[in-house]
Amino acid sequence: MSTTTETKARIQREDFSVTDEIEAIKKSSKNIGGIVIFLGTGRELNKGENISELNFEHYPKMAEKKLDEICTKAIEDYKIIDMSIIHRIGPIDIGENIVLIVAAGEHRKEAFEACEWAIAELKRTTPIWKRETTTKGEVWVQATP
Amino acid sequence: MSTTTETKARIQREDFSVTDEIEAIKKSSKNIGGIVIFLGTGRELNKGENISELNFEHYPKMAEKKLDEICTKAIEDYKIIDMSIIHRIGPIDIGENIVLIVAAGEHRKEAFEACEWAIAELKRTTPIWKRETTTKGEVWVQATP
Amino acid sequence: MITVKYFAQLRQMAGREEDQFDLGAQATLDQLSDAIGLNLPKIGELVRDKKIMVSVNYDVVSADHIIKDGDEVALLPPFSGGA
Amino acid sequence: MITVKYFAQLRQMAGREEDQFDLGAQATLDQLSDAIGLNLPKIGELVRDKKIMVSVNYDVVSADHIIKDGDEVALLPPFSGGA
Repeated sequence: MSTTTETKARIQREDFSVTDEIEAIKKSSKNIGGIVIFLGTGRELNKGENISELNFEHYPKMAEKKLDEICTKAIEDYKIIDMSIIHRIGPIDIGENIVLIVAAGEHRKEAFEACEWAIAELKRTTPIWKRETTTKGEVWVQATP
Repeated sequence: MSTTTETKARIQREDFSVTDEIEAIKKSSKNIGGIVIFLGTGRELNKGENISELNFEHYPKMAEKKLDEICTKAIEDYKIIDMSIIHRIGPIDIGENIVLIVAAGEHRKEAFEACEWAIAELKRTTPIWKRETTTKGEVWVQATP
Repeated sequence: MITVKYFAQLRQMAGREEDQFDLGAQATLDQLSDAIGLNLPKIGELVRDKKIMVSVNYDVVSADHIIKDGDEVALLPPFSGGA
Repeated sequence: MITVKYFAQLRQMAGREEDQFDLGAQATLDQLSDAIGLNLPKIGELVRDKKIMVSVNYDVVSADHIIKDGDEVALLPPFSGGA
């Protein structure tokens, strides 16, 4: 679990502050004009089933490596100034924060594109798994696009 | 200047807390799964000119009305759960927050679309004007897409 | 009375925030731009030539809009909000 | 030795987090799936039939990848992170 300020991507059990993450990324440049943020939160319903709790697990080292790669590639490919990603693991209640992606660009267009690409890429490449507790018991969730 | 909890759109001089605005919108539904946020901040450079300060003014009542209309239309047209918008006026330093749009949906796709549409619509329809102070003096900024 | 509000560059050009005009029960935008032009010829011209947007009671209107007594008109330079 | 890690559903199926196998200096993925299948036939089958992704040293590999002594292999069910 890496929490140094140098690392742009983190996996952690505890909640995060969106404001703190924005202020941290603002420090990387005075030329940031548009910041686009994706925040994924725990929904109460999935395919009609009532969810009481979510639980995430990850493959240590590989998950952090993939998130770091997403940040690096987003900055290169979309010409944004900076990106940071946090994904929580462990038990998560309904309404709580799960994942945060912050894309900071000079202008908004590239920040929107980079942020939307990053969350799709995270779902595709990052070894993190979700277990939902519903009235029917615990189920491992199949990937959703 | 409206700051009641009922109003989804606000124009205000003081800064805002992104975290507080997210928590406020989360209260509208337990079925929010994807929140997309646009945060516009003051850049140091514009077309090669060094900016020392920004200053925004608005047309009271009409600006609030247009922001409210954007929230209502975003919810209807993009099938998102909720949207809130805050725009600051008065003097704003480099790096400070200017505008915040929070789009909350069941899933991320509609939240991205609604958020990107809303900031473009704000620029197109909302009577707010920016004055930049550069080394050459004060200039009213022409609209940028 | 019709209230006309000036914003941003136009407020600076006008040197004031608003004017009031008595144009009877109804008036066209051309009649209003003529009235504005008496004291502020450059702004009158901008309105007449459709170089700036005009709102009536907080909505942007088209050139053929009829203004009524008591309306609030605003002359709106190009917007530049949103960062 | 090759370390094989099981995650999520596969960890539950295996009843443990990892196994170790001695397959010499090099081995194919088919050889590894055979070795896994001796004790965990269902998981061995999933790997052989390419039903799940396999990573070697933290990168996903294709079916023709050659595993080396000391590698860390992981069997990865479909990901479901990202909310």
